[in-house]
Amino acid sequence: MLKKIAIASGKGGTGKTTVSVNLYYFIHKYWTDKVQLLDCDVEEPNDLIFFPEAREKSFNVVNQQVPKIDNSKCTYCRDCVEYCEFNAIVVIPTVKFAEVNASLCHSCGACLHACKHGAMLEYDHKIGEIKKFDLGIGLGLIQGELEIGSSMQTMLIKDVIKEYNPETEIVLMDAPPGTSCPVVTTSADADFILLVTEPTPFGLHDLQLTIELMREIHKPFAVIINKDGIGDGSMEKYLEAEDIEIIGRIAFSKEYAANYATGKILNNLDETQDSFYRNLVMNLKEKLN
Amino acid sequence: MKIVISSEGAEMNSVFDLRFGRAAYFCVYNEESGITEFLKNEHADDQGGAGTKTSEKMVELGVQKVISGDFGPKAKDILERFNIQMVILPDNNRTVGEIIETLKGK
Amino acid sequence: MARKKHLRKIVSPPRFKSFKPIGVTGRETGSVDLLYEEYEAIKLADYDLLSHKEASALMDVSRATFARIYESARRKISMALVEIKEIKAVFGNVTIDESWSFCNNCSARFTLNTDNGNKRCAFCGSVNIKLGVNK
Amino acid sequence: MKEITVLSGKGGAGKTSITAALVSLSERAVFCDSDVDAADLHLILKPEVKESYRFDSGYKAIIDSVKCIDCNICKEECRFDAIHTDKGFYEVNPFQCEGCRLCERLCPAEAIVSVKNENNFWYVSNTRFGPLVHARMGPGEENSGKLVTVVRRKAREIARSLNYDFILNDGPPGIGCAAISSLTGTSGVLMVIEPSMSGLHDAKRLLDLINSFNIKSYAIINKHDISNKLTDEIVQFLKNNNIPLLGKIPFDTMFTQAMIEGKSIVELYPEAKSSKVLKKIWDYILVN
Repeated sequence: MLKKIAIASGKGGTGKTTVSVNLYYFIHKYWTDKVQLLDCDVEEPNDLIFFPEAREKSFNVVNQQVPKIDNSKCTYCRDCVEYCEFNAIVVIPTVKFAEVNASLCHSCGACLHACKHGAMLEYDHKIGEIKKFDLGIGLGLIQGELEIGSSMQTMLIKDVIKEYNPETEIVLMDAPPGTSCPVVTTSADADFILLVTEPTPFGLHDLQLTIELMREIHKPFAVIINKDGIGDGSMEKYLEAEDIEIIGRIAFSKEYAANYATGKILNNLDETQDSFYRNLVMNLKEKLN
Repeated sequence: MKIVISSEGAEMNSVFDLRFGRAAYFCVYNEESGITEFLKNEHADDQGGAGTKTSEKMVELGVQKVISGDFGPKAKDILERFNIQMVILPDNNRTVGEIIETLKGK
Repeated sequence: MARKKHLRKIVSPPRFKSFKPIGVTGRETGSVDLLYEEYEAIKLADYDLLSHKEASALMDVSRATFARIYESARRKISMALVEIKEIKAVFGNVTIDESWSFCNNCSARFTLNTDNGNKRCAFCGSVNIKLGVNK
Repeated sequence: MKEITVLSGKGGAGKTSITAALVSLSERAVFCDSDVDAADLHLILKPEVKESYRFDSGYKAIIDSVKCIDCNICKEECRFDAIHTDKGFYEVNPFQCEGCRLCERLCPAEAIVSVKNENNFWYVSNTRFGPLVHARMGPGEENSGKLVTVVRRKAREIARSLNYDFILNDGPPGIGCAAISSLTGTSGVLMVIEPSMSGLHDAKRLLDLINSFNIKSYAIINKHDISNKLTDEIVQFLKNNNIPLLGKIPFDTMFTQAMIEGKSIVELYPEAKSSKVLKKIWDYILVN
C-alpha cells in the first residue's frame, strides 16, 4: 500500500533535510527497500549533497505554457491586459507594442479567452528540471530544480510529486521551509506529516504557525524535536497543552552538526542514532498501516 | 524633453522615491515648458509586475528620461528597448524640487 | 539571473532596434537576438577592420573570449540571412550591467541614450564621466 | 539615510539572532522585520503595538452554490485544479486558487466572485530600542514581496519623521520575490553565512542576486567552528568576490540562552566573545 510522508518545518535550518535523508536510509534498512525520496525544496534542493555516490539516471525539463502575441493579428485593444491579474502583458497601442513577460506569467490561460482576434498563441517556457538519481539503496532520489527568477515553485513541485516510481511503497517528501503555498502543495498530497522543530523560542513560534496550517488543511501530523536540550521547556508545555504527539527527539550534538556541515551524515552513524531512527520507523509503520 | 522623477509624495518638497515600479508618485517634468505634473502610481501596490506596468506607462507618456533610485531587470528591459534613459541617483534625501533645480542648471 | 560577467567595453551602442526581412509574406520566421557585445565585435573586426588582438584589447576581454563573441555574432547573422529571421539588438541579459555610466561629479549612474551625445552626465551635465562601468 | 538588510539565503543561519544583537547595539535607528512569512524578531524585541493595518493580498475565488448551474466550465478551464466537486457541489480550494479570476469571468451564471485575502496584518510598534515595523502573514499565503515593500516604506517614513538616519532590516530566507523586495534600494546587505555545504551553496545564489543590484555587501560567518574546512572555503569565496568579512562568530549556546530570556546576546552576555565580535561588526557597519 503506497504511503506518502511529508517532512516539513516552519523555520529554516531545523534539520528537515537531515531527518529526510536519514529516514530514507533507515526505512530502507528496517521497513522496505521500496522507498523513494522527493526533494520538494525546489528553490534550494540540498538532499543530494548527502549522497556523494549518487548517479544521475534521468533528467527532464519542465515547461509551463506561456502565451505569445502574434503581432500580425494583434489589434492592440488591451483586452488581454485587462484579463491578466499578474501584470504579465505589456501592450502600448501608440507604438504598436505587445508582449508577454514570461517570468510574471502564471499560465492561467485567461488571456487566451480575452483575445477575440486569435492573436494569443502558447508555447513552452522552461521553469525547471526534474532529475532522478540512483542512490545505491532504495528506489532513489527525485529532485526538482527551479530556474533562478522563476516564480512557478508550486507547479514544479506538483510535477516532482507525480514522478515517483509506481513500485514505491513509501514516498518521503522533503518540503520547503515556511508556511506559504509551496509547503501546502507538498503537504496536500501526503498521508502523514512530520514536523521537524527545534526547542527554541523561534522554533516554537514558527512551529505554531505550521501547526495552524496543518489544522487548516486537515492533515495528521506529529512533531520531531531536533537539537533536543538546547532550549527551555516551553516547547513541551505547548505541545502538551495542544495534545500534539512528539514522535521523536534527537539530542543536540556539536559533532553531528560538524558532520552535517561537510555532508557526511550517513557515514558516521552511531548506535544511538540507529536505535532512534529504528524506533521512529517502527512507529511510523504502525501509524500508517 | 519629458523627464520623470519617482517621488514619495505629490509636492515639490516631497522626497524622491528610491523605488521605480513601486514609487508612490511620479513627477513629470517638461524641460521646454518648465511645467511639472504629479501622477499617482496606480501600480505601486500591485502584487507583481509593478516595474513592467510602470515602464509601460512611461512609454505611453512619451518620457525620454527617468530618474529613480534603482531599476529592476524587467523595468530596465522595457525602458531600454524604448530608448528611455535611466538615471540612478544616490540616496541623500533630495526633494523633487531640488532634483529639478539641478536639471535646470545643467 | 545572469551570472556577472567580465566587463566588455562598448564604444557606442547599436543604433537600431532590429533588422527585418521583407518580401516574406504571411510566414512567421522568428528572430535572432544579437547581443550588444556581438554587435561591437562585428563592428570592430569587420567594419573598422581591426585585428582580433586590437579588438579584444578595446573590449577589455581576452582574445579567446573575443573570438567566441565574434564567432557567435557571425553565426547568428548568417542564420538570420539564410533562415530569413529578424535580427534584434538585445541590450539585456549578460550585457545589462555594462550599459551604465558613472558621473564623477554628482555620483549619478545613467544609461546611454542613442539620441543624445552621451558625453555628459544625464543629471548634472558634467563632462567628468566614466563610460561602461558596472551598475 | 542608511538602510542595511540582513540576509542569508539558507534558513537557520542565525540571521534573526544577529539582527537582534545589532539592534540592541544601535542608537537612533528604526527596525524592520522583512521576514513576513516567519517573523521572529518580535520575540526578542517584545514590541508594544501602536498601530495595526490590514494588508490585502491576491484574490481567491468563491462559488455561490445557489447560483451555480453545474455547467462544469470553471472546473474544466481552471489550470490549477482548484475547483472540486467531491462534496457534491462545486467549490474552490483556496490553497490551490492562484487568483487569476478566469473562472469568475467565464461563469455564465455569475456565480463566482473573487475576494481579497484579509489574512495579513502589519504593525508599527515601540520597543525598548526604538520603533519596529513588522507583519504577520496568514498561513498558506503566497510569499509576498509587496508586504515587504509596505513594511519598509513605513520604516523609512518613521525614520525621516524622527530624524533618525539608520534602518536595520531582518530579511527573509531564500532568494525569491520577498528577498528581492527586502534589498532593492538599500545601502547594504549583511550576509550571514553558516559553514555547511548548503550554507555555502545558498550564499553563492544569494550573491548572484545581490550582484544584479547595485548594493554593497559584507559578510559574517556564523558558527564558524562547526567546520573549519568549509569556513576556509567561505573565506576564499568572499575574497574572490571582494566582499569584506566583518567577523567570525563561534558556535555559541549563549545565543539560545538569550533567545529564551527574550534578549539579545549582547544584552544578556555583554562580555561574551560573540558579543565582542558583534560590537566590532556594528562599529564597522556604522562608519562604512
